[in-house]
Amino acid sequence: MGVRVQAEPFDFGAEAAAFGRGLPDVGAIVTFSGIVRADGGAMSEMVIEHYPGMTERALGAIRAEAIARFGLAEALVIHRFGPMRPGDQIMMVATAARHRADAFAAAEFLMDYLKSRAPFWKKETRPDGTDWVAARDEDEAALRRW
Amino acid sequence: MGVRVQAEPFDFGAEAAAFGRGLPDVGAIVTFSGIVRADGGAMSEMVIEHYPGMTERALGAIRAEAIARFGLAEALVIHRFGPMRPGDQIMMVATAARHRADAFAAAEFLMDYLKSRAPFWKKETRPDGTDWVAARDEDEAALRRW
Amino acid sequence: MTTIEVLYFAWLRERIGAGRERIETAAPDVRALVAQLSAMDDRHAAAFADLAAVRVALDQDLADLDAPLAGVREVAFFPPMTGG
Amino acid sequence: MTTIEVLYFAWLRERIGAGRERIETAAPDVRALVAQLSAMDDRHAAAFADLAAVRVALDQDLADLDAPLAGVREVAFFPPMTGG
Repeated sequence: MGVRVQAEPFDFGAEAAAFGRGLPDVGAIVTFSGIVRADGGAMSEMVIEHYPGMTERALGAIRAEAIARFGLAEALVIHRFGPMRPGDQIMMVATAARHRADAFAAAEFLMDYLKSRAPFWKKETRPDGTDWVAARDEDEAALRRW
Repeated sequence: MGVRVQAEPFDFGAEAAAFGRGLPDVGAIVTFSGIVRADGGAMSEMVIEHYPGMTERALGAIRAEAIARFGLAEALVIHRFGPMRPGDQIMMVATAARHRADAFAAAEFLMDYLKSRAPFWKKETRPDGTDWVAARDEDEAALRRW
Repeated sequence: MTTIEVLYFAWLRERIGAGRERIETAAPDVRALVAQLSAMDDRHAAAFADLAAVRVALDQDLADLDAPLAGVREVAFFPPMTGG
Repeated sequence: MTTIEVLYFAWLRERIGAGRERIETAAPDVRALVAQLSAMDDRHAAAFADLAAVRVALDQDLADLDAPLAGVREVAFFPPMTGG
């Protein structure tokens, strides 16, 4: 239940609230949610492609590593694929730990690995056409801190 | 509207969802929520005392500094006072930015400053009695990274 | 001599037995005010026995023990903060 | 000779014009398979023209271009990932 890959929108507030319920001896919960930016109106649509099967496998491994490394009580990853519009939620992660330092570090770790190691690809439609988003050097560099 | 200090419980999921709505060109939202730990049943009640007036003033200044320093589109701080039980939400922060690095850094900055510079004091009831929580050296040390 | 409001929080409030009192003082700085308060009775003396554990705010801004009191109307004493 | 499933994603899929194909190969490693695929036609050649921009997964685990293909049933080629 800790990894979901889906085309459907999800309710960030409801997911965040449900995630925190009934976790024993948890003092800190961190969530991250990624939203489609309009970039000042320059972006009209985004489509996310993924690799069914490998996506779940990769996210599951990243989640397990985060739980082990930061001693988490729980961790959740939800990531959508398919067409999306500015303002839509793309994805979220949530982490629960005894103390805030572990919950924050684990959420950043999940995001850094998910960005560069889970098989998702974004394609954007802008006034000058439709193209695949290029990977950013700083996303790859972010992995080196772990 | 970015700082609330209250005795009443708040709905973390509803607050998190409302925070993210209608923010233009925001790609990343981070939330932190602090929860009363039971510490394996050793803690039965917590009471938080605060300094009315100064609390709002201190939190407002910390929030303004976070917005300026990390270029946030929005930031929210909610902190309760009064009696609480294990599992209750004590407080939350939320940050919204274009990119995830700023949203994460700002949430950690808010938490580090709030912990040691906003006038709240926790008192815990345990089997051996009731006492004030001692400040932790690492909380003071955490401020030095900013 | 001026009149200031002195506030106490957490265990300082409990040791002194009051959250607030009005004090007539000519103290030029916080340290002199603490000396005046400590001399009032055993409760105040106990509250200020370990100054390393005491923090101070002047008119709701954090300050240190050597800060001057000129123009200040509200002084608060409390232990290190433990919110979040 | 063995039969493997070859998958393409994002712009590799678009350049090749298919998301999946079944390939008979004796290639010992990924690099040899890429050479075989590139020789098939212009579309494949275009897709693999810049290998620095191509990532590979073997049976759904990330691998590199020198990884051996022994026992592998599914090979996927795609650009650097851009999720999150």
